[in-house]
Amino acid sequence: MPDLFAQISPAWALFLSGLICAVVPVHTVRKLVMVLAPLAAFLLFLAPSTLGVAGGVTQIAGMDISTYRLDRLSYPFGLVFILAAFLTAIFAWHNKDRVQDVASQFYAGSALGAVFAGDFLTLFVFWEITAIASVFLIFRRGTTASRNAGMRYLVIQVLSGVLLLAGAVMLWAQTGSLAFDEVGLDAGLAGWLVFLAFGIKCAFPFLHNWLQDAYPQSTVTGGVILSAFTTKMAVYALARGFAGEEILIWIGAIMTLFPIFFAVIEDDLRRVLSYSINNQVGFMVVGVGVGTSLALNGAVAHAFADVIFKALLFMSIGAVLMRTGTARVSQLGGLFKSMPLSAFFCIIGAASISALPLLSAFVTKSMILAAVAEEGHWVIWLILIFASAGVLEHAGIKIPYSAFFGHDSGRRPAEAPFNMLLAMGLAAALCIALAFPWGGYQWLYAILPYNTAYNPYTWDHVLTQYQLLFGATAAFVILRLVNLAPHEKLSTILDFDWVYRKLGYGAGVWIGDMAGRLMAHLGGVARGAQARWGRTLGEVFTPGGAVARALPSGTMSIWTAILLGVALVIAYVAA
Amino acid sequence: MTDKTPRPAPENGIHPLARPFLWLDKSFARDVISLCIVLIAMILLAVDFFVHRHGETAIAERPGFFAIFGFISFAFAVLMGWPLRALLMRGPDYYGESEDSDA
Amino acid sequence: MGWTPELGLVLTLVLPLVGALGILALAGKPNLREGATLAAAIALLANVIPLVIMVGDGARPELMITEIAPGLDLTLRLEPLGALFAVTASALWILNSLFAIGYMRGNAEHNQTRFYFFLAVAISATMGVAVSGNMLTLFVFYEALTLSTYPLVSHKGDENARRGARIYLMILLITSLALLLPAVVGTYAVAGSTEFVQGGLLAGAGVGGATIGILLVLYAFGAAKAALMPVHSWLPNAMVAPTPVSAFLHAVAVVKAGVFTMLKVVVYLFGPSIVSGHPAANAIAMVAAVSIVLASVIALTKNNLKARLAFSTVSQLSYVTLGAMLATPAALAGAAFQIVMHAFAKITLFMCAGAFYTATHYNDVSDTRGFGRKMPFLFGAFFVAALSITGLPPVGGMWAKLFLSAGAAEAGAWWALLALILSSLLNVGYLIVIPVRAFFASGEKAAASTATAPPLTILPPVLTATIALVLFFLAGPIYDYVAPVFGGVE
Amino acid sequence: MTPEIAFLPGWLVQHAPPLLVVTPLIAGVIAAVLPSARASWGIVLAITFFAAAMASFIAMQVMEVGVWSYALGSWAPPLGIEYRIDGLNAGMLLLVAVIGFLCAIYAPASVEAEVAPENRSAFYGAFLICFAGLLGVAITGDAFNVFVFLEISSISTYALVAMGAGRDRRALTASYNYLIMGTIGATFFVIGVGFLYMATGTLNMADIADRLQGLEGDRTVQAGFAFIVVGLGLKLAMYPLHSWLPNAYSYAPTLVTAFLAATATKVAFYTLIRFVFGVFDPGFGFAGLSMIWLIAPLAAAGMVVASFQAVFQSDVRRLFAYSSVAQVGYMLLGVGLGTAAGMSASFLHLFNHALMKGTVFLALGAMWLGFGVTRITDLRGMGRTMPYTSAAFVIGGLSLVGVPGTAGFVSKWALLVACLDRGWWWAVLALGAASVLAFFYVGRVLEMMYLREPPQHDGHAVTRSPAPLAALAPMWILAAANLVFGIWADIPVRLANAAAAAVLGSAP
Repeated sequence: MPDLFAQISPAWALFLSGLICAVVPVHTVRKLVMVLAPLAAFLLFLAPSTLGVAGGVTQIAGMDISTYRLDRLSYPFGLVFILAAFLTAIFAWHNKDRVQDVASQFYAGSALGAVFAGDFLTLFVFWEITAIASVFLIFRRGTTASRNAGMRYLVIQVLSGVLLLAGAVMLWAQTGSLAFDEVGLDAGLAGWLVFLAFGIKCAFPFLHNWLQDAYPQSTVTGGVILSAFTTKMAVYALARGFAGEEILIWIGAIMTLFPIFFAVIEDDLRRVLSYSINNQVGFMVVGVGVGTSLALNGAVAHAFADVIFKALLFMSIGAVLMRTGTARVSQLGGLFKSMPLSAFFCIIGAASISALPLLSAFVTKSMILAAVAEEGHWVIWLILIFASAGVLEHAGIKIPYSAFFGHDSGRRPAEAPFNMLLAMGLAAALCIALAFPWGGYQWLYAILPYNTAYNPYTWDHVLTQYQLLFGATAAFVILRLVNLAPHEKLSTILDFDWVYRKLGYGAGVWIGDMAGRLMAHLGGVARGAQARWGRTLGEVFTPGGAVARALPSGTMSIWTAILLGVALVIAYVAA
Repeated sequence: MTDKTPRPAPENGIHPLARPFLWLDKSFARDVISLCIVLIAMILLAVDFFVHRHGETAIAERPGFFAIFGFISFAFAVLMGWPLRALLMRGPDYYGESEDSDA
Repeated sequence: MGWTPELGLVLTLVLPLVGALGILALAGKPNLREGATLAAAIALLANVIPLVIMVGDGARPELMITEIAPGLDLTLRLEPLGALFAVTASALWILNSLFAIGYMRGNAEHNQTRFYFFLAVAISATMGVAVSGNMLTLFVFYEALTLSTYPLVSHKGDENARRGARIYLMILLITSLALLLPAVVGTYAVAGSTEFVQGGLLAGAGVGGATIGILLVLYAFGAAKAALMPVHSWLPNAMVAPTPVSAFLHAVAVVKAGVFTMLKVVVYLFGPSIVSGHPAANAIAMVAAVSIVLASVIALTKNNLKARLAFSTVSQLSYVTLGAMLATPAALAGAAFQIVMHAFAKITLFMCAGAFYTATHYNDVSDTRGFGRKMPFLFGAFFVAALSITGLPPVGGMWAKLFLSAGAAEAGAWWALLALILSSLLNVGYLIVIPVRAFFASGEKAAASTATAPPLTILPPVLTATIALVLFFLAGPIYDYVAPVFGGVE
Repeated sequence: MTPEIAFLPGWLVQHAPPLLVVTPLIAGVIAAVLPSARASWGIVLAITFFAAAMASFIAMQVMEVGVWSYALGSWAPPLGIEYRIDGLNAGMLLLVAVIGFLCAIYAPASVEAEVAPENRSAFYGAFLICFAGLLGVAITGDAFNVFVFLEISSISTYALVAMGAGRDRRALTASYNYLIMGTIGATFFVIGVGFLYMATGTLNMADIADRLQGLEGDRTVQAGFAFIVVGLGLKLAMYPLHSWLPNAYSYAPTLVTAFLAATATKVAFYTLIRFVFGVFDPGFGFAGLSMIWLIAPLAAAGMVVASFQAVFQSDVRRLFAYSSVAQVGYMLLGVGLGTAAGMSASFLHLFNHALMKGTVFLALGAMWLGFGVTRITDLRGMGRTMPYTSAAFVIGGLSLVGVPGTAGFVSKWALLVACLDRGWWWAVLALGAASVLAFFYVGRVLEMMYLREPPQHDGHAVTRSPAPLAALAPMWILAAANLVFGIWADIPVRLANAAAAAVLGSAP
């Protein structure tokens, strides 16, 4: 029996629950299924007694397919995705929207499936399903903005998918294998295509805007779900295919850096969180780029922690959004009075992401920093330290402060419903547990891909972390006091997406317009030419025309004579 | 779509659990907290000059590096907001997609 | 006399004709008349299925109908590609007939007997194309298909329909007379027959490169039913036809006959070994790639739903041409997949458009806003089909795109990959956006509308969409079925 | 030789060849003087039937046994006149006789509507004499005899065309023009024959052929060749010597148009082949060069230009007259190839063209009878008002375009193959262009018939008015032949191959 279950990918549990949700109209049943499905997935996940499973192996159309590869790299990602599915199911218990239920189950299932994919075909299939399923979490917001953002999101996600497909088939043509293993940029164009595909989902600089564009437009529960899967799936894929690629270090460093500046002035808290995803994923990308065991461990561990604390932050802001109808800094403030528990959990999440000692990011991010320093990338290291201070600014302080404290907006919404609080509470507990110095972080380290002896809780590490955080917080306090911090206001902040939303769109419209005019002109010219030709042909061939006129017999006789002449000449020449 | 619309909380909207913390709203309390934070930061900075700690990079071993670098980084990030705002901030309806209307 | 494979071959041609006669005979009694259509359709499928199974087991039933003149014979022979086409077309005839009944009655169209009659005749010709054993036979049925669909295209009978139908007929007949016929004759002249031979007739005859090139170009543009640009313009013009005709012509019969011809020609007349990498084939493949992208861009600008679908078809058909011209094993498999997958997806789209029109009498993409909530099944089916066209999992169209991409990679044709990538994005932009707007936007027309589509116009697209989904999981068997044709993919 | 057919009386079998010609000739004279047109028609019907039967019998004989030589008046050739039937002219005889019979069935319907009552008996007489002349041209083995029969048929044709004046006075000028041109043609031909006689001293064609061996460089022979080719070119409406044809076809009585279109030019064409390949040796340098530099280019030009002209016509019979000129181009192209395949294709097209043009002109005739159709616009809604006639017309039209499944496709196929065999891509191009143009001119007519509403008459759409059975029957026999020979082309292909074998010594 266990052997049988050991072959079944946990993703199927979620797909099954998605199908059940699609047909069951009863809310409670659906929710129960959604909560139980991750548990079932977890049981399946535990079924293999050893790692290194290659299950669901089959051959379709001459291709070797392996849908369930459980090794030390996919293990932590699989686990945290199951966890995230569980938390989000609880968080979304109150949500009566069947479409979102189905979408979230398929989304989580396909993300899980992608992580367990042993070959590129399986990866591609799930890669695309994540896009198709998740976009409904955006559409269901029901606004024009969300619909348009969703379409842009879908186009970009599909682009990622087809680039992956193109790269995969090129690799297939080159190597004869579809197995998803180390790719590397040395594989030429194929490698770059796959890299680009991962990079889009990973939100590399200039490819990142779908994230800030779409996530803030998603539904309340959708935002939470979206934050958990897509980017981390991409990190996994990068770690699998491009570990140790030098260029990733720089890409990651830039990713940690630039979102900070945008997050400072951004008004929409969910967009701030989106930038924060960018920034956190940057750390992981650096870790993957460095590629040492410690760095990869750090990247994986940070991804693990990030899923949870980012979900926690999205949950708390989602609760605010649900209760107040807005997530805008300029319209919020002082909510702790009516939503103290949400505020509390938000602070836990904020402190976690800021890597406060005893909270999860502290034990994970430090691994990446240590690995970077170990490899001597001191500029990168400085950037990451700077980014850590930046994280504190936008995620650690701005989020809880501006929503729950700060200037009192006078809003007194009710506290979040119980299921949301429960989900937040569980996530907060996990944030603490993962960094618990006596058994917590050790457990986390044990499930990482490599065995390394790393201890985050050295006294000087704790001290320097406090120095950094308090130094930064002091800057916050002082800038507030002297009123030098810019205030957020209801606005649109331009980012790289301006290039396609404004410039590209405008250029498209212009080109379309010009092409339309050109075609109209050419059509006119063609019609004119056609008419002229028609007239000419008519003049020549119609009954009254030059050629077709009934010739007088005399003319005909001349023709006869001419032909006779020709025939005679030919005969003469031939002889 | 089925996310509920805001509804008023009971008792003037103050949550019972928040009652013990309402002092946080007082500006005096905020000033005290602010001062405490600055004080702690300075103490932590001071500590650095008295202990010898191990650093990951050469620059990290300089006394006070983390506190000062943290302060400067944070201040830089925030202050950069001014030019960025001037450069990139547009009206809320810049892209012509108003967020809350459904058309 | 029992059923034999040879009889089965004849029946594939005859059953639709018998149906056509039945339709004529029952002209005055609509219910019985439609009964005749359905009975013929079901009988045809029942006749095709055992043949398809036999072919899967390696049989190649063959029958010479007549020898027009020595060396010029009309021969039927079923092989995997034809079997695949035949079973697709005959299965879709049933569903399309159901839809046609709902549509024609829902819109109270005139001259319904003529309509069903010629539809049945066209099916017979389509089946003929599928089971042709040599290029001459295929050409005969190809022309028969052109002529028998002309009354369908001009069905409405007004000035506009006449104009569209005239262009339809003109382009199809002119190209086939001026290009395809010389190509067929040329094949006969250089190879001494037009037999479809495993591995390629011309490859076996050792024909020189330049001749191959000329013939390839003649075939590629002569089979204008494949709608390769610039001989595609008949297709948008044929949109004047009633929607069941569009659904049938643009998903199954006419266009598929064109690309099927292309595929057969490459596989059995030329032989993949001499097409793959041939400069002329590459040039045609590039034209196909340009068609794929350009037609999609044009589709993006069309607001009329059927016009948009028509250009989408032009784009999608070029996938098959592209695959055929790349002629690597994977590319050919992709082309074969595309014939089937596109058939189910595109017929769904057209039937949805027709059902929408029947219910609301709206024609434009912009009119669909908000109707998704009123007609969830309709636009749900539309969405699934759009996914398939785009080539996204978990719908069948993905396999076509996958194998075509693999074929392009095998051939080292990066530009083909680029075209496929761009096409996917454009598909999202012009196709998937429609159900998205229908479901998630609100429109005044939808708000004011109380229209409902007849159940018979909704059921068929839902069924075809479901089949498109199911086909995703049948990729393995389908691949194994056609793999012997081109030697399989390592 | 002694044919061995038991069921026919011995004398009939023995003297079949001369009887085939003489009977209609004599009957023609009788028919012309009979007071009752009906009786004349009875004679015509009987005689054409008899001729058709005899021709079938002769054709079967020739296919079975081989060349059938009949010495007229028992004077042995080469001194006496020899009737000589081989693979080449057996088919021609059959064609002419059968078409003649079919036209005879249709005759009264046409004659009563188009020919003045006092002329009717004369008309039937002329018809029979013309018929006899055509058969005579086809059957005789004597060069001068060919001229005689050619003129017999031509002169009666001029009369027949002129009788169209009952319908349209322009028939008279058309006939006059035809007369002039036809006479020039005949004169050229007889001059050519004279040159040959000078060079060889004999008029028996087989004999001339024998004696011409070694005379390739003889200027007299060359001049004879040139005169014969041009003279016959005029008769068979070789482009650009075709201009007598459109008017003659458009203004003649409908019956005459159908009959001439299906037979007269074909017979002239046969004669050309007979002389170019049977009398002269295609191996002669000047003959071969003329094929390539004169006949083939003119054929191609005719195909395209005449098709263009057809597209732009407004008179429907004129349209198909130009189409005939174009189709003659097809046949000449096959000859111009100079190969057995080309020759066979050429003959195949000759048969098939007779079938399709016969159908088309008979249908047009019926339409004229029903609705007075002359212009294309008059055909509006004909698909509804004369459904059966229109359907037959469609078959003929599609055959003309060369749609597969019709006879026209088979011959076009053969022609294309023959061109490709020689590597004449330009000819393939011209054929393609001509086919496309054929599609246009036929399509124009079909569209008018099926996609336009019937004309209004006093506010009502005109009602259905089916053609008489006498018109429908021959029309449908020919239409059916178009279909049958499109699918089972065995018989025409064998005849065509036999013809090719007869003149070139080898079948393709």
